[in-house]
Amino acid sequence: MNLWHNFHYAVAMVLFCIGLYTVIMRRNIIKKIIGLNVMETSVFLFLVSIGYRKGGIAPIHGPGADPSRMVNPLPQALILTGIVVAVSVTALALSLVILLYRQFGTLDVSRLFREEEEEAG
Amino acid sequence: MKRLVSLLFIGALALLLLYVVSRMPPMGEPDNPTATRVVPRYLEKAEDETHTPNVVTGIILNYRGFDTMGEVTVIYCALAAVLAVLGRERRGRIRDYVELSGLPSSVIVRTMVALVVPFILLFSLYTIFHGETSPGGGFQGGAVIGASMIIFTTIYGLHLSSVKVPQRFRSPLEGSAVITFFLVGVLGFFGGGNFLTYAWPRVSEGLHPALVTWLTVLVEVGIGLGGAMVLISILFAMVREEGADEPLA
Amino acid sequence: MSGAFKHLPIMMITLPMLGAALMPFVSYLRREAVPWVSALFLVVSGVLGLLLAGRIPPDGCVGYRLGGWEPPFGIELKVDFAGYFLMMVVCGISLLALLYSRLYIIREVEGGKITAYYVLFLLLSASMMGFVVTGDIFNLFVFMEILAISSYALVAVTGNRNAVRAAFKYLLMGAPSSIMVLLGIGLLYSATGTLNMADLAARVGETGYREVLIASFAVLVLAFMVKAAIFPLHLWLPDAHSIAPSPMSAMLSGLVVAVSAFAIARIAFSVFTVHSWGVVGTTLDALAAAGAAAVLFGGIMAIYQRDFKMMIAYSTISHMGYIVLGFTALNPEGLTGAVYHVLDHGIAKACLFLCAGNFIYRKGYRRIDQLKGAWREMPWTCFAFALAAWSVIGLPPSAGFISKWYLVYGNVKADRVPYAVVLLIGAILAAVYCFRIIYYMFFQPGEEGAWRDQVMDAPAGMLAPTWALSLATLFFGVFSYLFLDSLLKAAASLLA
Amino acid sequence: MPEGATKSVVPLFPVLLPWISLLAILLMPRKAPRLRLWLCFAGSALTFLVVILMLPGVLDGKTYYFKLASIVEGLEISLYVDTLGYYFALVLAFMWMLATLYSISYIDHKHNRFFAFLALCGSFLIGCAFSRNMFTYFIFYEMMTFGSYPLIIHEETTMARRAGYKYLVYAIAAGTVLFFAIIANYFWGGGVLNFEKWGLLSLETASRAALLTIFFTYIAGFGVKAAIMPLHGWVPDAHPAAPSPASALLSGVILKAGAFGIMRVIFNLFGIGLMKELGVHWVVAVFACITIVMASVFALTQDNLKRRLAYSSIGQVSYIILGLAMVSRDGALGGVMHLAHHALMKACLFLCAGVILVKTGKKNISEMRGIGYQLPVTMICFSVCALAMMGTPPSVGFISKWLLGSGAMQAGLPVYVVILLVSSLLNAAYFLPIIYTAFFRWEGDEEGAHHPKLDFSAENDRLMMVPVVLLALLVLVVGIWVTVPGFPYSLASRVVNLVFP
Repeated sequence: MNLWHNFHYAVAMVLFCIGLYTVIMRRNIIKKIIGLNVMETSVFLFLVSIGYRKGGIAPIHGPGADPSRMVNPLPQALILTGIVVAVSVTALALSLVILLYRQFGTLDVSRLFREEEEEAG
Repeated sequence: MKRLVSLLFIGALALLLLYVVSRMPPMGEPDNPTATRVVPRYLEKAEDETHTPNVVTGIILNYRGFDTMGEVTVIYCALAAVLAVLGRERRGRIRDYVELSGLPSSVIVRTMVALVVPFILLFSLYTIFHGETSPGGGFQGGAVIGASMIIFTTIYGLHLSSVKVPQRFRSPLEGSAVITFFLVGVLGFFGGGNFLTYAWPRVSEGLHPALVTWLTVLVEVGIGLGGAMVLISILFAMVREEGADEPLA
Repeated sequence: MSGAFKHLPIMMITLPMLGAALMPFVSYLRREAVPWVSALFLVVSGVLGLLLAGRIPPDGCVGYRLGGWEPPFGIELKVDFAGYFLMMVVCGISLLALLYSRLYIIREVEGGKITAYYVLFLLLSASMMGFVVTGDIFNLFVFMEILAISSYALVAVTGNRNAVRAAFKYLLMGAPSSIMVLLGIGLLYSATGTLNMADLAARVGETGYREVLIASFAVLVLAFMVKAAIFPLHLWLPDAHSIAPSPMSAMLSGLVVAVSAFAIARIAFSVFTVHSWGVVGTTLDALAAAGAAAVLFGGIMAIYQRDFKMMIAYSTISHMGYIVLGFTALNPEGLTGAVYHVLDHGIAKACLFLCAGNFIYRKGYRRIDQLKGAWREMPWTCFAFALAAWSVIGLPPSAGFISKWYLVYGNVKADRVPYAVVLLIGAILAAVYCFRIIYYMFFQPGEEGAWRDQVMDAPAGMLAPTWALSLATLFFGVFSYLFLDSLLKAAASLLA
Repeated sequence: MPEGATKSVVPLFPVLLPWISLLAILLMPRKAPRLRLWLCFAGSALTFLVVILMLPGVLDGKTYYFKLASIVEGLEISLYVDTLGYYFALVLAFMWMLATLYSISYIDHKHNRFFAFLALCGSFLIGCAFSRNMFTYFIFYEMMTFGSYPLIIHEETTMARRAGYKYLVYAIAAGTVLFFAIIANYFWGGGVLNFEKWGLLSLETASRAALLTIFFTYIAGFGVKAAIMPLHGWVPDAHPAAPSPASALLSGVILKAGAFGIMRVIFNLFGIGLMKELGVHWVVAVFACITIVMASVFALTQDNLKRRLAYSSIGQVSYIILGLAMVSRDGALGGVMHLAHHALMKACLFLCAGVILVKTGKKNISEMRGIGYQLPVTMICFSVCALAMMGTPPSVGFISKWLLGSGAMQAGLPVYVVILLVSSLLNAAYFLPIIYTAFFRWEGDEEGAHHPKLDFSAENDRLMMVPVVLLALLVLVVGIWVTVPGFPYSLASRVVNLVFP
């Protein structure tokens, strides 16, 4: 069955959902950011697995390296960009967390937003 | 209730995604669309066209160089974003908040760090300059430099590291990755090609391989330098705890 | 296009990037120069764009191969007329908002962050320009990320607690959606093996992995719906747009979400082209339904707001629905309406937010009922507001009328009369919330002491961009004939 | 380019000239308010002059055309002067000039705003009259609609605000419906909205259902302005709230813009042939009849003079609609002519009401006992026009009613004649008491006191009296010398000859 054969993808998808769950349900904002990173990583896993090739070798030319056996280098290149993006978003998110913590003294999202409702009402 | 709904939603999403996975091309087969389209050319011709044995580097810097320009812009953007949120340390006033950082640590740790950091820096240089023949590259090298500064800062404190990498040295270099890319890109026009063309058609045939290699290395260095400075600046902005005790608002 | 002119689009995109990269240096030398130098880069970029005028064939597109690699191996910019048009829109509105920022932002942002503000501003406009013309789907993602990160940060730039909270909310919805875009691109890549949009369009028709394609389209649309704040996924927008500093609200509300909405159209038409509409039709139908709901929901919520920036933000939600309803009509008229609506919505919304900024700058007022009698003290701002509101409602001869005409016409032509009626109801709702404010400003006596009897409007440096935008709504309405013919052709060729 | 039209810039002048007034207001120094107002008047007078100068050409059957902009193929903003458009433009330019003159001494505060919007509305209305297609018409029409809002709430009283609010609600809703109608017409009618032919749509190009949709959305959209019941709600509030010259224009011209739109729809877009084929004009006629009778009944119950006049206007505008809906030659002629006739009469009545308000401060009819002795000239003019409204010969009112009655006979529906007669009776019922109160009642008359002496001293304000007297004279003159070139008949008969070949 294809799902079994594609279990890398399946794992990536499950990780994706776990990450999404963390982002949505966790109340601690740092955990939310961890969830975000899990989601990102799952997509990287997914993309890298797309580039996998049975019995493939690293895509570096050199003695004994046969181009027809190399794994797909394109997803790797994309992932490099993706990682940088992920790092950037995480950096920004963490600095927002620092500021939020300084101002509210809490990391609990329900308390952050409860206060908002009180201020509005 | 909200929990249940979310769980149901995510469960449904997971099932759908798994269904899609089961309909995807089988992983690793040589006749997948991913393996038959576009990529064969990279694998076969990359060495001749980009003069880098490492195909990944060839793709990053040459075939898809513009993506990488975007990528360095993203990291630069992240720096600007962090600075916009947290603020940059002020010039000259760095002593005020130095004592807050820097972990108390033993002489052994301090000595070890002092000994190891130069080697880490050396390794980062290797990573940068060897990017085109082996795994590695500008950004990875920059990240290693950044990591070395993280170690240094945690042990020796912000003050000393900000003396080692002062702001007047750092801030003009933060954009160097983007600037290098831009310059190399524009040089492509004058060489008779398009933006980011490394193999200038106007320059005589004999020069091509060397030119491409040198431009690649130039870009790598730019990325490494810029990336490192950006990471260090982000680090400093986050470590800085000016007036952290009392909530601002 | 030949000669040096073919390099102009890429220079338009990269020059602001270079400017952003140079800005720390400029700031190090002389901090006061930062706004002017940033503006200079956008001006140069805009001038380069003007040089391109007339060189883009309306019924086709100019490809630009980065690094000289032929597609699908390298990245390609595809500058069609619609993309060029939007680039100019982005450039113009950004420039005006940037000029406006110079005086405004020193009030709200502490000194050390101002350079970062301008860096982000330049990156935001550069990324939007790249976003609308890129021909590579992964490149689209990269630009989208620059766009997203700079907008998260710019919402929080004032550092006040509500702003940080709004920015975090924005990030919590925006970042997962970015990841979903990447997931969608991964799915698309796995089924086709290519990333170039034109090549994808060719491959999508012949590949056998239908489910993967549908999933990828659905994921992409869902993700961009968050970015464009289309109805059920709009939760982040009202806070973020109303709390951000006003020139930033102008950018976010006028351009960022609209450009994201346009990205859906780009993906639908340039990647999943005509022959796969059957496959992705249901998604587009669902999207259209969401758009219709957005029009009504945004309009009704806008009526009930007390804070005028909040009201403008809800109005944006409503107008995103317009754009979606425009291009989901799947005919050139509807698409033209959508593209023109990006223009006029951008101008009008930016103008409204700048006017709101003027009120906040002078008086610190944010509530709608505080605007009663504002006309006596700030007539110029009030007039600019009225003109922009005119366009938001879609009354002739403003630009809003032209786009509304095409949106409704496109929907009638696509045999979607209910959606056309929804659009008209949206216009009525817009009239309700806009005329209320106009009425307060001009015809209602103010509270005692709320407004002085003598004219004391915002400084000229802020009024000038505001007025430039409000006159632009008229200009693009009266002189719409200069663009519409080409836009219709471009839309037709995008759909072909 | 329409067939046989002369390309000419002339149509542009009347549209642009009122902007001179606007510029005058904006640029003139604050110290010379009087001069500014006279410049405004000069702008409107010049507009009228230019329109008059076009008369010989139009009577020769020439048409003028000027393209402003072409949005896309088949959709352009252009000016086009044909007989019907010219007819409307002539009426409104004349009314505009008199209203501006009258306003100079009537409006006592916020001159700038009032005159600016007065000029703007004038420009937009002439744009309406000279539109070449429905698209252009709509653009000018909407601008005119919202431009007249400040005129209505000029007094800024609570009543004016409420009336203005109501006006906006109706205007926005109507504009939306109209917008949809035009889009439907553009799409289902084959992408053409032009006015230069007499009947553009046909059952070959569009299905019956589509045509009916287009027709009724048009009627609903224009019906709000033309105050067809039940879409008339804003009129009785707006008229009393607005300053008198503005009410005169509202009922003299702005209401007619709706009726004129319906004329364009029936004559130019659908054409008489198609109207007969579709056979739905009776629906419009029924609504018009209901409006005529009901409005008169409502008018009877009003004590506020301007409110009574407002209801009267509602009824009278429906005469025009009824004339069009008869789909007969004389009916159409009567309808078209009534547009001008009613404008003359009703504008005069409203201006008289304005004089009464300014000189005596009285708004309600019950307070006006003996007012004919305080303001004799005004009240004589008022009486002339009121009698004309009832259809007394020799006056313009008689001409209209005669033609309408004759049209009803041509259409084979004498029931319309009955309606007209009933309406005339009702007109008499609400106008005669005013005249009676003004001249035959006075303070203390029940105790046998002698009637007061005629007193001309209150009417020394020439700026206000000239328009009133001029209009009252015209009501008689146009009613007697009907066929003078330039008077309504000369133009309206040309139109009708074209519509009914």
